[in-house]
Amino acid sequence: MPADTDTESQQPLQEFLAEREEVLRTWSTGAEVDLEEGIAYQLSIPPSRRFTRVLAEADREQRVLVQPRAGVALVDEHIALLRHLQGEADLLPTTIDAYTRQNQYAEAQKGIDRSLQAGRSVLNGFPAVNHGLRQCRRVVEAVNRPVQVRHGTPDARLLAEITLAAGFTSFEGGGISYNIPYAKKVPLERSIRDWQYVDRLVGLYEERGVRINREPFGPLTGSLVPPFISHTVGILEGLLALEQGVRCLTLGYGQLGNLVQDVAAVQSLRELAEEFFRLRGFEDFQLTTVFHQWMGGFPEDEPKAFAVISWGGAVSALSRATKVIVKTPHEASGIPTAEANLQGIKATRQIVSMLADQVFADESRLAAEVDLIKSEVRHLLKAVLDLGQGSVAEGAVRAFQAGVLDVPFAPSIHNAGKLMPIRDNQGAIRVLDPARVPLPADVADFHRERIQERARFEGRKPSYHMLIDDIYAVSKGRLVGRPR
Amino acid sequence: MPADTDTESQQPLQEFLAEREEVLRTWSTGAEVDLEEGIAYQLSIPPSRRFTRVLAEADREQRVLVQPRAGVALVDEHIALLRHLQGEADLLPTTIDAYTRQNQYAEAQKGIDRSLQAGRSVLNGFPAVNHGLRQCRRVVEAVNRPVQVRHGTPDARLLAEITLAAGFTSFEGGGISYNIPYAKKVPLERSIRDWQYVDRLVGLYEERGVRINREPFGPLTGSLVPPFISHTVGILEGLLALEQGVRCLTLGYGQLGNLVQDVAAVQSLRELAEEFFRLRGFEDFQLTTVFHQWMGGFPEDEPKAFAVISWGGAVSALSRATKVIVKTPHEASGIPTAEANLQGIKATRQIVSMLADQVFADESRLAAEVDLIKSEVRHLLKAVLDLGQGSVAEGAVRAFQAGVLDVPFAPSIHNAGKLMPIRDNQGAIRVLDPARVPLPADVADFHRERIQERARFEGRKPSYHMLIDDIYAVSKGRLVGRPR
Amino acid sequence: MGPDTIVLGVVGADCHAVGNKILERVFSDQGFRVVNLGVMVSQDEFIDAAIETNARAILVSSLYGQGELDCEGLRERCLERGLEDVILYVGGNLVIGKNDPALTEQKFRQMGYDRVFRPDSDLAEAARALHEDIRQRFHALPVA
Amino acid sequence: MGPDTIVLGVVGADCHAVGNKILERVFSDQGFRVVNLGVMVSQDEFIDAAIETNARAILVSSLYGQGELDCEGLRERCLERGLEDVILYVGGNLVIGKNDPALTEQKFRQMGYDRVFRPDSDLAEAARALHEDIRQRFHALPVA
Ligand code: B12
Ligand code: B12
Repeated sequence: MPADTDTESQQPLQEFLAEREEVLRTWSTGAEVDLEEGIAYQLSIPPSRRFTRVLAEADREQRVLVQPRAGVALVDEHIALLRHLQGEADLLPTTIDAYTRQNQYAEAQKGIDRSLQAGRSVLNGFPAVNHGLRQCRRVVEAVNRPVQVRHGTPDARLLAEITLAAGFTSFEGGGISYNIPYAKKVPLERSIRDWQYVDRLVGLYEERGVRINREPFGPLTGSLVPPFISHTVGILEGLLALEQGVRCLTLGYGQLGNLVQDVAAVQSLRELAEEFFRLRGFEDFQLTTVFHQWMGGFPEDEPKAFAVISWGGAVSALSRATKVIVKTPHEASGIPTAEANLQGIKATRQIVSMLADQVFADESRLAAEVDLIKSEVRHLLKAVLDLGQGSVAEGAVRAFQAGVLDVPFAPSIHNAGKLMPIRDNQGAIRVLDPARVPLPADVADFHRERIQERARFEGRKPSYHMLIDDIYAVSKGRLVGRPR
Repeated sequence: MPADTDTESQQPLQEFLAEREEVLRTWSTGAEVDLEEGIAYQLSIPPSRRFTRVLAEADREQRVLVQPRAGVALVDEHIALLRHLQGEADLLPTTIDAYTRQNQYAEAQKGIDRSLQAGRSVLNGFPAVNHGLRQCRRVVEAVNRPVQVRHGTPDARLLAEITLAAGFTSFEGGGISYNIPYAKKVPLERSIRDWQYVDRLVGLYEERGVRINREPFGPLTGSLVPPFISHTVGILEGLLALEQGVRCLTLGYGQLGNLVQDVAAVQSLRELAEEFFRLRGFEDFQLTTVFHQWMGGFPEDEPKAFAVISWGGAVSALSRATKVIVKTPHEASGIPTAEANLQGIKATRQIVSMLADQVFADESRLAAEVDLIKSEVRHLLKAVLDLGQGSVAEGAVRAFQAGVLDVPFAPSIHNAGKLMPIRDNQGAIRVLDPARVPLPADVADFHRERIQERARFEGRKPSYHMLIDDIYAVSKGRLVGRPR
Repeated sequence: MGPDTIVLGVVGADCHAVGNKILERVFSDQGFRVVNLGVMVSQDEFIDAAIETNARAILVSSLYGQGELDCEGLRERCLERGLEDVILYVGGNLVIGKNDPALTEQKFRQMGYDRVFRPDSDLAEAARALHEDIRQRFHALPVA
Repeated sequence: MGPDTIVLGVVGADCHAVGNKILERVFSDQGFRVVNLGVMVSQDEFIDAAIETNARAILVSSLYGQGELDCEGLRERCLERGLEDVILYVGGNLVIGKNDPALTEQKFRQMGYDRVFRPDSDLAEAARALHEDIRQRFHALPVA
């Protein structure tokens, strides 16, 4: 238990409880929540439906768990959807709609009503707050797998209160990863604070013997984010969560497409997180990793989408992530039907289990890439923590202000958006211009040289055009966006 | 030009021409064939429709070409099928039906008639001999890609006469690979001789400036065949073809499922072939490789089949084979529809081009596996060539008689069927019992140890049960057939 | 006469920023003055910006599936606020799920959008169409 | 009374040998005397072997799609040659293409096959069914 950081970073309990009262009043369904009752309910959930247990087992057995995304507007339809998926999935999601993510519960209510009229979901997820605790419990009880809340909510306090009391055993997100890629104007101080609340709540459950899994959102914008950026953000969010008492963390990474870089990213993510958590005085935590199949634009053609999905599955297996988040053959077009969702899971399941006995390791290029990512992240994290003068939260806020942390293609006005990633000639993501992100000089040179190598090969200068070509590449059947 | 082997192994031209007269009389359509007219026709085919050109280009650019299998009973339907595929395929096939493969042209005729009645193909391929030269030419002319004859015919003399004169620019098969896995009682002397005829015919075209590509069938039974067996057979068939004047060869390998073994196999196949061709005095040849996506039992579920297909595509790209032969989502069920066939091609195309910029190389485990296969094949080929006392054909025949060459699961009574392959703990194919196949003692030990490692892991003895489990594994979602 | 001004943005609670950044780039390159409001833009923000900048067209993106809810009524609101002629384009993954593009187009046409674009639309073509639509609506001389 | 004899083989010009080798193994393990004719077996070869060995059943495999052509008429030919009671099983990828298994089953039932098996059939169950069919047809005592 890290003595100093802990007390400093945690709000006094009384203040927290006072804030709780307010949070629960922000929408009518907040009234249903009773912490004691929630804890008692959580304690009654069998291990087979607890995230933390299923993750621990898979981690021990070096198995890759398969998890889809899924959420529709109405409760019965949502239950039917999850039931359709649970035969082939190891872990289940409840993906929240975009109004709820912005705390626009009145809009969400319109979406529910319209969905009832239309006889189909007009929302892009499950509005858990509007449905409230009892309805959420119906979801959790209707299935035989652990269920996680997956969303993209800068202020997820009420959502967490309701869904944790309702029996969800994992909660995705974080103060950075659910702001910068998901919001426009929300100040980072604000979202980090609101997520400290969520983590504190999880910590309270933890203290009472209820372990809730927390999963910072690794892929960020899913659009050419270099591993050293997403790793740094993930480790910061891990530290922020640990400070509030969270003990079960799954750090994430979104596939970029180059085999060596992807495997190196998963391996280094885990090792770096261990390193920094211990460095900051945390010893007692349960750490696992999640690999997201390609998060950028997909090909519209379904067989082609299957190829992208399967390759993601293959690399998740070769890299020994603890779980893989699955895309579907409908990805480029729209929210998948239950059937399309199941198809994505099946393809993934096949390749993940076919490759269960192979690891991709002990390779010299892999080791070099692992070392590269490690030195980048160490350098960057040190800069961020220095900015915070001991406070992780402060460091994160100031780092974004200063452009020291910079996420490509993020919508947030609090993100500099100056760092320029480009694929190298083998498809690994490098940075042409790190802007104000501090990279050791030799590392920055290495990145530029790799991109120059590609530029020479293609006979053109590295530029924004190259970047745009990279953005479209996968959906057009390539990884590297070669000139057409 | 290898002075001694050449003259010895070739039939005097007059004899060959006399034999031709007979061959052409074995079915009425033989009468349409005129060698001079065929050569003239071939010379009129533009480079874009010549196998040898498209292969050479891809080889130079290190691109993986995508080729399906396809064939139906009737000409117009077959043309429609190929046209449906040509947009996404680089090379086209004409897969021949199983009666024609056994020279049962009368049966094939019944199949054509029944197909006409039924309004759908009741044959599993295109009966090229029955349709004859003019109809075959319609096929070749209807498409804008090179077309290859793909079959499984122990005596393919008439088929070759008709299809080569008709303008096909590549011909699959060989005296061993189209006998042992495809026939029951045909003596090996017989099939090797009949294939010397085919290669001699190709050599005559070659002499006249018409380069025809020849492709020994690499995967053999497609069922757990260790690379050293299929490589040895492929190189023997390559030598047999070179002796008859063939100059453009594509050697093949069927994916086994372990990434390292598969990449090592493709790399070593090419290097070993170069080595032995030169060793036997051939300098002037065009050599490329073909990678077959998983040739064993497939999962019935289509998304799962897509995963197997995509993984095959991925490994073909990482191993830099010159072309990949594509399976379809219908594989476990039956001959694919045109649509299902196209889907397999599209998935393959996506992954092959997505990974076009990555190679899997320079890895220590890979180098070790390459060395292993090389030492196995050198040892085995030496034994075979010694048995032949200078004659490749004799060597091959005697090797099968003696069990020195032994193909697992082959239907031929001329194959010993005693060698017992089993997957190791990482899914690579090893041999538990090489039977009479000569392996260096340390290599045989290595194989056994790898299987023992798996046996310990699974807590059971290596046995026929393990082998059966391996046979079913991929169709049940695994690579290694773990106990259930 | 300078370049025509257009207003660009992603409507509703939608945060998808990648396409928006590319659209800004392409339409600028194609000779428009682009006022990019970024993501999460309300109908009134679009209209305010169009009025302020005297824009010829509003280009609405919606990727996240709830476009059906967010895009409804924009044409009426424009009329209410005195934007009689403004051209409305909309594009992206406009509805929930994989749908028949023709039906989606029809649905958004009925809402008053002049053109409806699929995610894989050719942007250079879209820009050409916009130049042409602006010419016809704003610059065309009455035929004698 | 020793084990019942059955004849096994792959009909026609079909060379698929893997399933055949496994079937031999499994049916032997399950207590049959298996006469395995291997691949590429003609109808008459099946019947000759059944007569010679006094077999209770003929198990026909067809994988390569031309089973429809090869399997037709076997029942009639058995009757012609005096095999009145012999049980006929057939299994594999029986027709060309991916088809409705129910239709395929019906088609082969009509040809006179007692049971029709899909490629992923459970072989232990098939063996149990065969024991039972043999018992009923050959060993069952007339019910009093
Ligand atoms: C990357 C991505 C994300 C990233 C976005 C990061 C960011 N801030 O930008 C993250 C991970 C954060 C994300 C989040 C979500 N996403 Co998202 N995302 C994608 C993905 C994979 C790629 C989008 C992309 O960047 N494409 C590349 C750009 C260049 O293309 P584009 O966005 O389509 O834009 C082009 C065209 O649409 C067109 N266009 C667009 N507008 C207009 C307008 C005009 C006038 C014209 C001419 C053209 C035009 O031109 C653009 C440039 O070429 C797509 C699926 C796909 N396409 O493969 C899903 C997708 C858009 N997301 C989807 C959803 C639902 C969400 C979430 C709600 C989460 C969820 N439930 O799964 C949240 C959104 C929360 C919110 N508040 O908005 C769905 C939308 C479903 C639907 N319509 O039915 C999609 C289709 C995936 C799916 N099949 O489920 N997502
Ligand atoms: C390996 C293979 C080959 C190998 C065979 C090597 C050898 N000599 O054995 C090679 C490459 C040589 C080959 C060749 C061909 N093949 Co092939 N082959 C396969 C493949 C991939 C696997 C077969 C296999 O071994 N499975 C594993 C074993 C254990 O399963 P099984 O064979 O299905 O047998 C089990 C069951 O069917 C069942 N069963 C079978 N019979 C019976 C009988 C009874 C009574 C019972 C209870 C059960 C039962 O039990 C068996 C044991 O579990 C299948 C597709 C698939 N299944 O994925 C295609 C497949 C069978 N082949 C096919 C074809 C068409 C051919 C070719 C004609 C080439 C072509 N046109 O593509 C040639 C055949 C030439 C000829 N003369 O026969 C088609 C048949 C199509 C159809 N029915 O519509 C298939 C389905 C592929 C496809 N979808 O196109 N093939």
